[in-house]
Parts: sequence; C-alpha cells; structure tokens
Amino acid sequence: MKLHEYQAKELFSRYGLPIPEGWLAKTPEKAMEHVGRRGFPIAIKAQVHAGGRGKSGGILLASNMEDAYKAVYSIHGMRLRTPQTVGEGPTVNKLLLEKGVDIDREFYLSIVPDSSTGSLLIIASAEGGMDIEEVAATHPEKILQVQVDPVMGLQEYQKRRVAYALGLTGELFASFATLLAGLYQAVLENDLLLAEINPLALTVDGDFFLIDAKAKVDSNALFRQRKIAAQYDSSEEDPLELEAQRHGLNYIRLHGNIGTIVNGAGLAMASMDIIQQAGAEPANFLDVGGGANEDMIEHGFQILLSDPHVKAILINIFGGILRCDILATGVVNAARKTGLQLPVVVRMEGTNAEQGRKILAESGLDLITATDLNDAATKIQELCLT
Amino acid sequence: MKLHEYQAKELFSRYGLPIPEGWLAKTPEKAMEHVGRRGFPIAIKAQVHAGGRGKSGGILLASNMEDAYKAVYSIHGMRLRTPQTVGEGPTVNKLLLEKGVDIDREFYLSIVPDSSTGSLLIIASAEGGMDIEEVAATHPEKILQVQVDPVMGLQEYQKRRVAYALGLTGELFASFATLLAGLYQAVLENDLLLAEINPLALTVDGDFFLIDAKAKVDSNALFRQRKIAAQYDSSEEDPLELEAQRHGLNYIRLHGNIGTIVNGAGLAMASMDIIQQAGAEPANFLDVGGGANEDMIEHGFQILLSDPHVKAILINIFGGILRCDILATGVVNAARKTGLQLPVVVRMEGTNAEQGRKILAESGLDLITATDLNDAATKIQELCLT
Amino acid sequence: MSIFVNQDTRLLVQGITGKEGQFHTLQCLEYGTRVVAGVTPGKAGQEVAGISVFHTVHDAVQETGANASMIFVPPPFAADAILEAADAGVDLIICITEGIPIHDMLRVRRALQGSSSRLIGPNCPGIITPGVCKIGIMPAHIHRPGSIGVISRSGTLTYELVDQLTKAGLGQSTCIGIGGDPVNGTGFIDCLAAFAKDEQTTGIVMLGEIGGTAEEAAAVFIQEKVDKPVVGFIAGLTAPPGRQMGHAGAIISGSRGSATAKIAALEKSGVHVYQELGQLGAFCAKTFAT
Amino acid sequence: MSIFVNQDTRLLVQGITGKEGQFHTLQCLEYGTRVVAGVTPGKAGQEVAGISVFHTVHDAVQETGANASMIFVPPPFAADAILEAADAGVDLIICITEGIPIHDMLRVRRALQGSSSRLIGPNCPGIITPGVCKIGIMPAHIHRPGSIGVISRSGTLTYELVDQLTKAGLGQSTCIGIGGDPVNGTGFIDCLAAFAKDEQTTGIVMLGEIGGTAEEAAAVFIQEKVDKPVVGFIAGLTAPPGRQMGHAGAIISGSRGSATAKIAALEKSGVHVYQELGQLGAFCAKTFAT
Repeated sequence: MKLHEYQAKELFSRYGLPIPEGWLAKTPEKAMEHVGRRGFPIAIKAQVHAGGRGKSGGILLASNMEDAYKAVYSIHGMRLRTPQTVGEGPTVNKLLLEKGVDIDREFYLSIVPDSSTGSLLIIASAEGGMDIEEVAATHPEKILQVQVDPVMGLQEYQKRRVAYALGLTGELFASFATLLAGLYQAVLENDLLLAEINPLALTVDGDFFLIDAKAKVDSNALFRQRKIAAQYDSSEEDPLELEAQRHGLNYIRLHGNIGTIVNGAGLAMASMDIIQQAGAEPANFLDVGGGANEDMIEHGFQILLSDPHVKAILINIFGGILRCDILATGVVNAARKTGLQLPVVVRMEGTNAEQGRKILAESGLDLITATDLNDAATKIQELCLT
Repeated sequence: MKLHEYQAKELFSRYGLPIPEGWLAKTPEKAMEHVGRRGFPIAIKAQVHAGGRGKSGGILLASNMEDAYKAVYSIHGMRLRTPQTVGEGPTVNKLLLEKGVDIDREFYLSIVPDSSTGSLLIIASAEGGMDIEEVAATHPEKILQVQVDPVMGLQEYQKRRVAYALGLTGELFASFATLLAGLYQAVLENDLLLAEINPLALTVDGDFFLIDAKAKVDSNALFRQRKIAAQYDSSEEDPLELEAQRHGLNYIRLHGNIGTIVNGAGLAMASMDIIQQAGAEPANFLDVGGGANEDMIEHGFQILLSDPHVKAILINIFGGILRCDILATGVVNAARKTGLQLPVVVRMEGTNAEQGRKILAESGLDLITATDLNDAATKIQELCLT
Repeated sequence: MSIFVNQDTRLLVQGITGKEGQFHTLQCLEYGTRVVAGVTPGKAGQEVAGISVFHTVHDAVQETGANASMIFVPPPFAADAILEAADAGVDLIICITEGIPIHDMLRVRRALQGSSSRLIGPNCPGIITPGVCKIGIMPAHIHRPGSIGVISRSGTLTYELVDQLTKAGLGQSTCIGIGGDPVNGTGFIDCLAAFAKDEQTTGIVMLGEIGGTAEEAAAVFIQEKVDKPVVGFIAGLTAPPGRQMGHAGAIISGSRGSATAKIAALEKSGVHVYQELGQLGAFCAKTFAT
Repeated sequence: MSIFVNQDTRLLVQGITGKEGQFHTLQCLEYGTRVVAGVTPGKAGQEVAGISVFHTVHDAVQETGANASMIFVPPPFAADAILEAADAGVDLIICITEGIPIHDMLRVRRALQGSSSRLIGPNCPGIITPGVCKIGIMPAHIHRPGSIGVISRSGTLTYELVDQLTKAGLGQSTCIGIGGDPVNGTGFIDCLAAFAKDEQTTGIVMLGEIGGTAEEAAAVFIQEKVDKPVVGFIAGLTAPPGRQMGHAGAIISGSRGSATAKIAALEKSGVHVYQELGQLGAFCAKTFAT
C-alpha cells in the first residue's frame, strides 16, 4: 500500500525527520488561501501515486501570486500522466503546498527490505534529484548500498559509512546520522517495503530537509498497522480492483475479454499465457488464493461478470488447500444470483475434484467442462472463434 | 555493582513489574511511623547486600504493633551475618517495610547473561522460595533454562515455554508473559548481570508480586547507566577498596601481610599463589590493569601503604600495554610522597623495562630488585624470615 | 532414495486444531505420513484424529521424537512458530502459511542462518515423496513414485505439472514447493544440489516465475554443478509489468527479473526451457527419454 | 608455518590515532608487521608513522587490501568497531580493548556466528608469530621463533611464560592471548585445533585461570583430538572464592570453575599440569624434550 507524499512526510516527521513547512489543500480556493498567508517561494505539488511528477507538470514552484494561481489551477483537477502511470493517469484532487528552501546540495536516500541479500538495504547517493535511475544505470559507483542485518539493526559504523560516502563530516555527520536512524526506525516500526527520500536537501544554512518522500507499506502487515491502514486512499484505484480487495482477492484488470478465475499466482499467470497462446486476450488476473472460501469465489465471479468487456470466463482450479467442492459451491451460488448468461469453461483438478464436478453437474447450470488444460485451451479457442 | 532490594524493585517496577506496596526507612522511628500508618501484616526487611537474609533474621513478618516494634529494633543496626557474607557481615541502616500479601504459590525467576551458551538465560522454577539452590542440586529437572538469543531478543514462544512449564495458563499466562517481557527489557536496558526474583508470588486473588528481587549491574557499562551509578551505596564497602575503585584499580583486601601490585588479573593471582608458596600470606589482590597511568600506580601504592597489616610489598610487572617506565615513575612519586619505610621487592620485565629500571635506580630509593620471578619469590621468603 | 523426507520422517503439525490444520493433517495421515504430534498453545491434552496436542514444540519433540514440522499458524504468529520449531531442534520445517509480513521473514531467515533446521516456504504447498511421505497441502492422488525431481515457486502450477508428468508415465522422486514469497527458506539451489546428489533422481523440472533473481542464480548453479537434465518453465511471459516500487527497486534489480531474462539465463545454462504448459508433461517425457 | 597470522598478514589499526594505538602501531611496525592502514572516524587523510588513516574500515580494506585488524577503540565504541571490521570482510580481528560491557559482547559474538571473520579477544594482548608478525601489545623482545604453541587467558602471565620458555631454549610457533573476558571470540578449543594441525608446532602450553568452564571443555577436546603434548597451568589456586552472584550463577555452573576442578579435568585428559610458575619454563623444557 502506497502512501501519498504528505502522508509519508507526516510519518517520517514522527521519527524526527525534518520536513519543510507544508499545508494540504483539497480545493484550489483553499490552496490559494494558504499561498496568501504563507508567502513565497512556495511549491505546489500534486498528491497522487505517480512517480516522475516533477517532469510531468505535477510539481511547480511559484515566487509570486500570479504564478501560484496558475500553478494551483493547472495542477488541481488535472490527470497526471507520467512514464510510471498507466492509462491517462490519476486525477489530482489534493495539493501539498510547501515553503521553498534554499538548497545547496541534493542527496538520494532510501531503505528497502531486500530479499536477495536478506537485509534492510540502505541506498544513498550524493547525486540526488530526479535522475537517480539514470545515475544508477550509468554511474553505479556513485551509488552506495549498505546491507543492514535485519536482526542486529542499524549500527553506528553503518551510519558513518553512509555519511562519509556522502561527504558529510562534523556537525553534518551528526544530524545526518540522527536522520538515518529515524528513517530506519520508521521502516521497521511501520512495516515499510520502501522509504525513499529524493531529494534529501541540504540547505545553505546546513539544515537537512526531505523535499520529496515516498513510502510503501507491506499489505501483509496491515493487521498490525491499523493507523496506516486507515489512511488508505482508494480514490485512484479501479473500482473493480477495490471491490476485489475488499473480499481478499488478488485481482488486476487488463484489457482483453476472457475473464479468468485461477487459484495460485503462478497458475494464474500461466493461464493468461495460455489464453494469449489461444489467440485471445485475458480480461484480468484473478488469483483466489489458497485460503479461499465460498464467499470469496462468489465475489470473484461477480466481479468478472460486472466487467462489460468480459465475453467468456475460464475457471482453472487445481485444488490443494482450496478444495474443489468449495469452489464449485461458490460458482453455482454466484451463477444463480447473477443469472449467468456468459459461456464459462471450467477446468477443475485436485483435492475433492470429484465432489466439485458433481456439484457443478447437479446444479443444472450450462457450464462447459474441460478435461485438462489442453482441452480448456481448445475450448477457449472455440469460444473466441464463434 | 549490586543494587539493594528496594532499588532493584524500583527499577523493575519501571518496567511494569508488580511490587508490593513498600516504604523505606532509615531510622527505627521512621519505620514505626510507617507501621502505624499502614497496618498489618507487614514485612520488615534489612536492606544490605547479603544473600540469605531471611534465614539469618534479616527479614521478619509482623502482624501486630508489638511484633513490629521488636522486629524493627532487632533488625535496624544489627550486623547481618549470613552464609554468603564475609566476616561479621554488614550493618543494617536501612529498612524496607512492605505490606504482606496472601501468597498461594511461589516461583523462582531469573535472567542472566550466560557466557557459556552466549545467551540471555532465563531460569525458572515452580519451586520458588529460599531453597532454590537445593532444588537445583537435588532436582535439576524442576528447573527450566531457556536460552534467549541476545540479538533476536525474547520471543513469544519462549514466554509460552516458561509460562506453561510453571503451570500458568489462560489469564495467568497473559500477565506472566507481560511480567517476563518487562524483566527481560530491564536486563537489556540496564546492563544487568543478574535479575532475580525469588520468590515471585502468586496471590490467592491471582495477582503476581515480586516478594524479593536482586539486581546486579555490569560495572563496565556504568558509563551509559549514569542513573544507576548514582544509586551506588558504598556504605558496606571496605574503605580501601572504595579508594581503589575511585582510581580505577581492581583491589581486594585479604588477610595476609605481603602487599602486591601486579598488572593483569592472571599474573596477580599467580603472584598471590607464589607468596603463599613462599610461606607468607598475600595482603591483597591488586591488578593495576593494562591501561594504568602514573597516577593510578601512585594511588595503588598509597592504598597498600595505608593498610597497617602490610609489612612488605611485592611489585610484579610484566609490561605490555602498561609500560615499565610509567610504572617506575608512579612508584617513585608515591614512595617520595609517603616517605616509604617498608621493604619493597620490585620485579619488572617487558615493554620499556630498561627505562623503568633506570628510573628506579636513579631515584635514590632503597628498593630490592629481583631479576626474575624465582628471584622475587626467594627475596620475599627472605623478608618473611627476617 | 528421495530428498529431505523419507520413511523416518516423524511429523508434528503446528496449528493442528485449526480448520485447515485438521483437514490436511487427516490428508497426510491417510497418505501414510507418520504424524506423531500436534501443537496449539493452550490446548495440550486435546487430540486431533488420535494425535496428541501439546502446548509447545519443545514438549512435542521431547515426547514424540518429531523431526519435521508442518505449520498452519496464521500470519501474525507464523514467524514465531518457525522460530519455535527451529529452537526445538526440528530438522525440517514446512511453513504453509501465506501472507507473513516481509520484515518478519527477514528476521526469521537471519535467525536460521547457521541453524541445523531447514525451512521450506512459507506460502508453499509443501513437499512430497510419492508413496512414502506427504507433508503439505498438495492433492496426493496425482503423484506417482518415480525418478523426476520437481522444484517450484508456485503451488498449483506444480500440481498441474505433476499431474501431466504422472499421466505421461513419469513418476516423481520428490516434489518441493519452495513458496512464492520474496523471502523464503530453502531455495532452488539447495534443492538442485540435493537432487544432483540423489541417486533416485534422473531428471529435474524447475518451475519459475517473474520477479526476483532466484532463477538466474539457479541457472549459474546448474551450469556449474548439475549433470542431470533439467527442464524449465517460467510463468508470466505475458503478464503486464509489475507495479513500480519507486526507484529503489529498479536500482537494485536493474533489468533482471523479467520472464525473458530468466528464460535466457536458463537456456544459456543448458536448461531445456519449454513454455507450452498444456504439453509440458509430454515435453518432459521426450526430453528425459533421450 | 604458524596459526592465524603469517607473512601475508596485512594489518590495519582501528583507533590508530589514540595514544595507545599510536604507540603499539609503532611497536608492531618495528617488529616487522606489515601495518598497511589505520582507521579513525573523522580523521581520514591524516597519517600515523607514515600509515594512511581512513574514516571507515571498508575504505581501508578497499584501498590497502588489509586482512587483519587490531582494535584500540575505547570500550563504549569497541563492539561497533569489531562489527565494522567483520562487515568489511577482515579475516582476523584482534581486539585489545578492555572493559567492554558484557551485553555488547554477547551481541557481537552472536553476530559473528557464521561470519568468515575470526575474533581474538577482547581484553587480550594479541597474537604473535615470533620473527614474522606481531599484532598486539606483548613485549616483542621476549619471544623467539620455535615450535611451542602458547594459548592463554591472561596477558602478563603469558609474557612471564614466554620469557621463561625463551630463556629455557624453547622458541614459539605462535602465542595467542584469547583474553580474560567471560564472552570472547576465539577460545582454547579453536586454538588447540589449529595447533594440532600446524606442522611447526610440536608442543602446546595452555594457561588458564579460575572462573567459567572453558578449561574443562578444552580438556575434553584435548583428550579426543590433540595428539601433541600439552602443558597446563591454572592461576588462582589460592584466590579467595569470587563474590557471590546470587543464586543464578550457582544454578548454572554448580561446582565447576574452581582451580581444583580445572586442574583435575586437565590431568584426567593427559595434560601435564604444573603449578610452580617460577619453574614453568624449565618444566616445559623437560616435558617437551621427552
């Protein structure tokens, strides 16, 4: 779960990290009120989940009232399309206004749990700013990676390593070390999958400020991160994906017309591959997971049926922890409630598959049964041709 | 550094551990005031560093005013001699008065950093009370030892292991788990070498109370435990040992008459062995340590000279990190300041030994030089015979 | 022979009194697995299908000599359950639980370094040596004893493959689901090394998927250390690129982790990569026959 | 040959700019040790006796290829210095510092499990292979190259012994002070194992003292694994019993840890125990001659 910039900054500031004075506004009028009261220079920043906002007009700096007015009204309500967004991009309906600071140097600093090294990885560079990915690609030696043992935690020598690599000594070392320790603590205590500050600015007065900040929280940890879970902003999400989330389903909407219901991410991806190999396009990725119950199956089915693009459905289940009888009951209930009109190819194997097939057969519903994966692919192909 | 019972309880209570209501009194009059105000039953407990106080009359329970009066006046001012004290035992000048609780069961619980397993060792037994050492000797299976990884910290499953082994389930499990976690945290954050609760009482109402509590702090960690260092009660210490401590010297007073100044604990112990093998008795153990400076040597020398039992001194230095020239200068200064009258055998080898010998030779002092350890032993023997 | 499990495996089940725990304990028992104990804190003295339940893993191990554990404990408590099993000296720990926070698993993986316990999973279907021992949630009937070793990151994809293998006349020596989480215990390389040494195993099938770089590392290992034929499949060739994790992810992984990169790495190491899932079993039969 | 250090040892000194650090760096240099770098945070760019000082151990290792470190950092920062050296991949870490809190050392020892770095100390005089490499604070001139391996918990007691050995005509292969703290790195057993395998070493002297049970464990190891003659000495036979640490200490250690118990354990394992320190060198000469 991604946090907005203003949420991430609020979170980090609770760990003593220095953020510029800022004010959130939900309307252009409120934004202009803040501008009028706070003076210049002031930054106007779109609060949407879109990397690369700066280059795409989502962040503007104003040094007088006229510029500020233009900036506020151009950003608020815009659809922000950046290299990292999908489709037309999200609509901006929240602005963060921030007092400008007098920047001397810009650093890059992030912490991520890194599975390949089994560490909490600190990534830092003296070449902060918008083009850090390019620095990583062209000058990897300018990027320091420090692996923190997740059990030992951040050590003093690691703070020194990062600070000295960034050229920070003396008093700057001390304030940077405190900042880094705070960021590390924030990552740990909030189950962050990403904490990124770019740029971390050093002002001409020798003060650090988080100019931009990103944070992403482990969705698997929301059971113990209630406060963060409550900050979830669903306004940018696809309504069907939201509906799926509510029922614990892993659903991603795509652009094709063959809906899929599969258990297991690997088999779901492979099923999409099969649909494409059959000459059609998958309408979605939908992994009902291992612990699915009747309700979840039923809701997954309903979500597919409410996508107008879906012309046919492939159900591909290989039962392990998810028993086929449970799946079958869910499908039957959903088909009855929705008055199913679409062709549905069902392929079912594994735990309690016999019982599952029996439930489907006795339901009186008009379902197309596939004997194996090859057969299912053939039947999908036939549906596409008709 | 040992804490008194009332200090240990105050420390543990900051971690949420439940202690009985109690009041400290430095005079019998104050103690009786508390008794008058608080009612019965009340426990009167000597606050001295002496294990086994209970059996030796240092803890009495009173259920009426007359008993309380007798108890307070018998304990206050007494010298408490127990199997674990040396000599006549310390004088009691502080009393802890504690409200009695209605005990159902008594447990033993302690945590120590254990070098042999490299863990923080939890020791627990359902057979709490005064005779835990006997339980350990005769029924080791009644004592549970759980090794906590010092880096991972106390895990939930370890709380369960201890609690279930003590027969604590349901609500008792929950409150015990909290107590154990608090005790562990206290050990970590205060650099404790020992945290011991014996007995840990469970009342008939299902509440836990720390009836007796011991804590010992790592002296090497006092640099970061300033608050605890300030609680140091030196009233029970030997004045010469205190003086040595003030100068960073590791000094223990013994009963013989040959004083020793040695660098390194191993060589110091071996030097004591040599004195005994030569037919004399060492007056002390004095390790001036590796980082000794002139001042420390001088003070060590002065401490030996102020012990009236000391009839001769053996200085045995093998210089490594402690350079012999530094030692020699310290000895010369101290001898001059004190107007040295006693015979001193000096044996000096190692780093800068030549310079050291030269300083001694040129000092004009009347020192007995030994060429090696055998020679030193012989010269000590000669002194003893004369 | 087989790897990691055999007829001497004595299984305990952590979370045995839960719904899934009970169901799959029964399934394992029916298959012939020697289930000797269950653990659910606070429920010592109960029984599940005749199996005694203990408060702690230490008690269970001491009383029953269990040397393997299957974990069905819910995500908030699963990391602790793994640590408990390792501390009690259980040799093989199979964690079925899905959805354990990544910070928990980083700590668990670090704690298990240097331990004598092997962790499989979490978020995995388990391990089975057909005809001998099943520990996990895989449907038993699709397996047949034989000489093919199977390693997979994905549960149901494994069932699909195994079903096809069996139907194609290829039995399995051992099938291992290593789990789909980014931080897990036993990886491709550990399994490849064990299969390479296992006399019963004559061929290996490896099912990978997009994300991470475990398949790339496995490819290097295969080239250097595995003499037996290996068939590979990577799921997610047509999946849209994953949602961006900010810059940090890109800085660490660069262009690695895509299906194309993984397929290229495996092919370069001599792995027989085949991407038609419907005919994968038939392809294996052909490949391992030569 | 020798153990742990040799002519390829490239030393860096952590805390090189302090008074003791400077003094002993000079002594090591004079002895011929290849001191290649120093580390003091905040002092990169300075020099000590011509040796470059770096901010961090990582920088020092990268620039100079140092593979050993000698630590003179004060107690509050010493644990961190050890961890830094290990993280930078330094093979051999010798920590001279005395007075490190025990909780710090418990964490360090746990962190180093499974690491490729060997820690000697803390609170130790260091290690010397006479004529080749000296890392530590021992007075150099008392040593002679030879074939006796020396292991000791006590610094100055070691000097005493080595001085006597040299005067008795016995040179040393390597002398190691493992340090007197309850929690340390390399122990008696590690050193015994290395000396047992070292061709140059023909006899071993082991100096123990009261407290702990390291000598008892070493005795068991000697009986099982060491074929070379071993002479033993235990300091503290006449020391008064240590101050009581409450019940917990007694529960853990029981009656172990006394000088008498240690001497008995060593003698039972065939170690030649001799308690007259003044004649210990002569005793070694006699024992190792047979």
